[in-house]
Amino acid sequence: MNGFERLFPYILAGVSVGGQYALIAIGYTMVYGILRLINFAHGDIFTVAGFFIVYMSATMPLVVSIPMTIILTVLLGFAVERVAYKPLREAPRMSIMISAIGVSYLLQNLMWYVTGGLAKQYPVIPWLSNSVTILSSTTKIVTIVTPVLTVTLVLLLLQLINHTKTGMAMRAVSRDFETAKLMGIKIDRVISVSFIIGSFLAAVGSLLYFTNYPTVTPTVGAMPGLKAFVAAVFGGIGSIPGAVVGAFLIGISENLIKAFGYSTFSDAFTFALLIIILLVRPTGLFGEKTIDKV
Amino acid sequence: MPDKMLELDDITMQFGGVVAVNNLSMFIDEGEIVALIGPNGAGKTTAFNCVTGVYKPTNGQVKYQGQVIVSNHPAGKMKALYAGENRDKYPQVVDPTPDKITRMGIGRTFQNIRLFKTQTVFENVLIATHLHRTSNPLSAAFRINWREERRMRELSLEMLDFVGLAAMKDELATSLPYGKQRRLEIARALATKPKLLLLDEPAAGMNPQETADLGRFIVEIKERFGLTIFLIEHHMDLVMDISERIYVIDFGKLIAHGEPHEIQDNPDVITAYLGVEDI
Amino acid sequence: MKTKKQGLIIGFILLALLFVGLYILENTLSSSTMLLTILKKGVIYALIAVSMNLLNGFTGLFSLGQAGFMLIGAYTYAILTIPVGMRSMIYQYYDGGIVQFAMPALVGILCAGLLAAFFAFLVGLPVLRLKSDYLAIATLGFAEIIRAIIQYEGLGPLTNGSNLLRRFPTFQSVLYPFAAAAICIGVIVLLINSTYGRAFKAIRDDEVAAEAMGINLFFHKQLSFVMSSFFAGIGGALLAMYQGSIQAATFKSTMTYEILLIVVIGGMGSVTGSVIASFLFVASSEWWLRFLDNEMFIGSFHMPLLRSGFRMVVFSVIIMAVVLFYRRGIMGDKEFSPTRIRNRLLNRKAGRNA
Amino acid sequence: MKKTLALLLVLMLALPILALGENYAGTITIGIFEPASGDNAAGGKQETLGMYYANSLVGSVELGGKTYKLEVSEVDNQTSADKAPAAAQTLVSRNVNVVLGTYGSGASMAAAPIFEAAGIPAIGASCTNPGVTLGSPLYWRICYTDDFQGDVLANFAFNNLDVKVAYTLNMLGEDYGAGLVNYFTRAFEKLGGTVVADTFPEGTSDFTAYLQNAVNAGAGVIFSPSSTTYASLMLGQAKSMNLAIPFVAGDTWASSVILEAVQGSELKVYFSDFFDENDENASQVSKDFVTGFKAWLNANPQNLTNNGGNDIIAAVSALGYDAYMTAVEAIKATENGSKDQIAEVLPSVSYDGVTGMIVFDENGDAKKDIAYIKIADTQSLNYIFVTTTSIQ
Repeated sequence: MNGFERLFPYILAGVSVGGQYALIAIGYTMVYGILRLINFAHGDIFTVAGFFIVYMSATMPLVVSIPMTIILTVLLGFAVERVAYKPLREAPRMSIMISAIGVSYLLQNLMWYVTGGLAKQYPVIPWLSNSVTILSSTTKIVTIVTPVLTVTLVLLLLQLINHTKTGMAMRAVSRDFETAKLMGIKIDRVISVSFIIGSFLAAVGSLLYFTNYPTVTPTVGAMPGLKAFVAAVFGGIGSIPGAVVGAFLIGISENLIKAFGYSTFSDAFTFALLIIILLVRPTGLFGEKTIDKV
Repeated sequence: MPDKMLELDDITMQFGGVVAVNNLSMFIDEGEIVALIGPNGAGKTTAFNCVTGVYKPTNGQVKYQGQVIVSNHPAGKMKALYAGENRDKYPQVVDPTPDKITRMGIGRTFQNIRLFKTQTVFENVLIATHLHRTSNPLSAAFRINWREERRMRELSLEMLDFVGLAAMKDELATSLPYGKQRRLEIARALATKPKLLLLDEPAAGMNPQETADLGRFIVEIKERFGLTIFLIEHHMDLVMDISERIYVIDFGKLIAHGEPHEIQDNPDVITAYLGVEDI
Repeated sequence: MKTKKQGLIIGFILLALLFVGLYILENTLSSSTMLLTILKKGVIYALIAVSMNLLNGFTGLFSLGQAGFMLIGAYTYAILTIPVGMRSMIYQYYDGGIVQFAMPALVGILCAGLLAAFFAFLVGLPVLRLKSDYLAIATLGFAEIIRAIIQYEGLGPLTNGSNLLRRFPTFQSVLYPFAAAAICIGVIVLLINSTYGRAFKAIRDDEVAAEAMGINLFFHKQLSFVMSSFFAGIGGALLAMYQGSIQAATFKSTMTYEILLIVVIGGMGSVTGSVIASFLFVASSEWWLRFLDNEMFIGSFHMPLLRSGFRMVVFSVIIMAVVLFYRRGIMGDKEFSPTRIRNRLLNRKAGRNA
Repeated sequence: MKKTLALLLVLMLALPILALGENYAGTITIGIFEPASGDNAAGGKQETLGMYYANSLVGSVELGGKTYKLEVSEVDNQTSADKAPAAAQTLVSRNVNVVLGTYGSGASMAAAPIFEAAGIPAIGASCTNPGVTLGSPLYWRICYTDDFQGDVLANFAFNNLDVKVAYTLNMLGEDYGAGLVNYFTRAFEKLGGTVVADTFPEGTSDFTAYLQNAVNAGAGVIFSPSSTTYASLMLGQAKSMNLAIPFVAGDTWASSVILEAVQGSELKVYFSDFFDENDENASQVSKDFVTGFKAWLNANPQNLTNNGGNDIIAAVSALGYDAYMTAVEAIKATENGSKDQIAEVLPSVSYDGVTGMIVFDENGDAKKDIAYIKIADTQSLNYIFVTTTSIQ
């Protein structure tokens, strides 16, 4: 069989993983764009969303538990910001980042406690979980749905950011926090909104992710989280299209690496990529330069 | 003729489309006090930052005692964007980090005071003596350099004494009143043993009385350490009575240059200022 | 100056007393008690925390690579010191591995530090040009890369791949780790109080001003990074000795986070803070809170919540509380010294008399 | 503030000096050193259940006319090499007389030096890595080892499944998988087969790429000894790919997690096991164990959940039971059940257990030479017994 046919399944998997990374990456990039904070807890929020469904679907039908999950996840994201980040708004950047690490640590231990560290089986979501065959490689429908859904959501998000008052406020804040404040923009509100959107997308992401990989463990979100962050940096942190492009690139390339038999380094590669980007073009693909005033 | 202490040739600093400093050329002779004035946002501090290596000028060169310490010409994206003149005049690229410039003997203070917050008054000055060290990390750690250490401390005390802060040497630098913080910044700059001292709005936020004192003080340090002084200032009265020559820039361009009395009744200067604030 | 000398003397006396105390403790307590274990692990973590503090607390470089350099240290030590006779058993899948000599423990520890420092130097060249949180994520990434490389099957004959390294010389007496840590921390303190240490603090407080004072940012950052990693490497070696066996899989970013949290709890920029925090952290996570992990019956009443994992939940809640409400940590950036206490007491007296 | 804190610290560190010698006369404490959380918690809990069941049967022993209460003391080692030493130390500080465990060889090897230093004998139930007992005089083991298991599975794949190319996949950084793959590879290549090796990094959830590698390699079998957590992911994706290649794995896959993962699929999943609950020609001991244990599980919902929500008997439970009973046998042979005496008598202990006769060789390994090969039933939550193999 020819090269492409051989590689196609990997690319397919890569695209789907990329889509899921993208949904997480947007959360990172928006928060970073506004707060200049690497929200280390974002990956864990994504995992928690997974557990929400696992536990709720045990008692109620999916039609109920899926929207419930999304709502709860959004609330969680909102709460985390209010409790762990808002009090530190004036504090030095390092301590808010440490707080983020703390939250991640807490969430992971909490999930560990609740589940006893046991892997939980993700409920089978009808239709999404069905198999399809494209070009002689079989996969789940969700694999195809993910990139499509991702792109749609991103387009909607861009509409929101470019054509609504909130969106304008967001852009203003991410451009210049202080000035925006002086201009009477309600900073806290904007930040909350960005966390809400981020968590919402994380929830959707986890839905797609775990439909594909139906085992949830407390730490399963850590790696996708980090990779999504790398994607955000890659695309130019603060830029949403950038994050998406970066996510797809990373998703595909790490699968191709496996295809060529270097799977040992598929994670290492992602970080190597990050470091190279940071050195060669610290502002990423789409990010713009900033000059620190003296 | 003897080398100038400092020479700026066609210094142009352009951020994207914005030209902050435009073809600024000037010089300072040894032992002079020269002021660079201009309305807010005229590009004074930017000019300073080009000299001290904080910014890399888009075009032009800086000479210190006849030797080129900074030089650059439009490159990369700037090739297309560049709005200044003489783009091909300075082929060589010299782009030292600020610490190298300081090591050459150019000390500076900052417009928005930048003291080491968590350090005491004494430590702030002591840190500035670090660049003349001869010890390596190990000999320093194990106090094999105790003699040098002692000398550093003596020098720092001397400086504090001179600016009249010896009494409060163990207080936290940031706990000092505004005027004293400015003096501390100067003491800190002096501790780097500069030949040329750049003062960025030293009198900012001072009342006439303090300003007058500061004026005397600046002259005093010039005499005491045989310095050359290049200052940016807003307070006209201060500039007028201490500086020997004055350069005036507006929108990054040099609009006038001469001795204080010439500047005082230069129509361009007056219009430039009346537009912004009254003298 | 005078008081400083006195402080030094008192400090030495206290240190001596500490060692005597430990010696007595060790010979009176049954070896089975948890206390000695906690002391061992605690002091090792103290060293590692202080080394991280040198970087994050004193130089203001937010690096998350500590686990990586500990990993290098631990593996260097293990690989160099496993007795030749044991190798065929430990490198069971790589017929004995390629290293066929064994060094004395002390040399091993030193090499651990040096190799970690060397890698830090290489890593630092590119990474230290990055700003705060980019630096953090980049160093985190490097730690992960190092781990992946060490686990790489291709290096099996050297690193034993994913498998445990064990049977290398360890310490029995609690005195050894204390001595090692005391020396290392001592050196770090000396460095911090030297003119270079002042330069570090200057960089932390204000990079631009520091540069304007003629301090070469890159050189000093690199220096701090290499020093910190050197001691992290030694810490890793000691940790290996304490554990008796090591596996690359356990040196995850979580480990770095834990150390970072110790530093924060102790207070960024306080050596004594880090030391105290380390003992508290280790003691409470390994010992005092363990009961939370076991289901408990008081009479017939089944205590709610208590089950495996609860310990870590309580623990991380405590940490969050510190991070949020007690941000300066136990010591802030102050140090815990006998002279300070004496002065405080005197002041109090004065206050009363007045 | 700081002073008080320091004082507090000193006081708290000094606490246990008062709390010394907490081991009352008349009780013999058996330490259970197992994962209750983490990747291997499922298996660890099942193994622990076996021990608790055994304890519920034999709660005391008669030594020289005096009755000694048998107390179990459990600690969670999370099967991680860095948590294990501290956990082991906790058992030591509880002055246990003998230790049982653990699931996951890595933790055993990590803890061995600590038990050894304290002079406490340990009995491994299902830790199959040869390194556990090798060079550890105080560590015994009642199950067969990886070299045997790898050998058996290689033979099974090569002869019974008639496969010439095998694709091995194990987690990077996990020694159980690495070890078994290694022995499998050696044996399989000796038989004349070829092996394509691959590893996945920890935290992987997308296995499609690896499964695709297996397909492209033209492998006739996928040998993937990994924790059930990853296994279930792998099988799930294999299911959605309708993968035809059979899976072969080690004892860890003898778990209900795997059974659930393959329900309603076409997958063929073989694995070796220590014991088979539906073995007709099994000894009376094991028949009794099967009935008794099932009843005990069903009696207590908590136990049932710990067993994975059903009453299928995992082999590790049987091993846990045997480990406990072996310890009891040893204790019976002593005068007062002190750790030193137990260590002394253990080499000569022989016990006819659920998983077969247990007699230790000079390494401290039970002489076991039989493995049960099973296939997971894709229709009902059950194993189907395929064959028992053994290598002479």
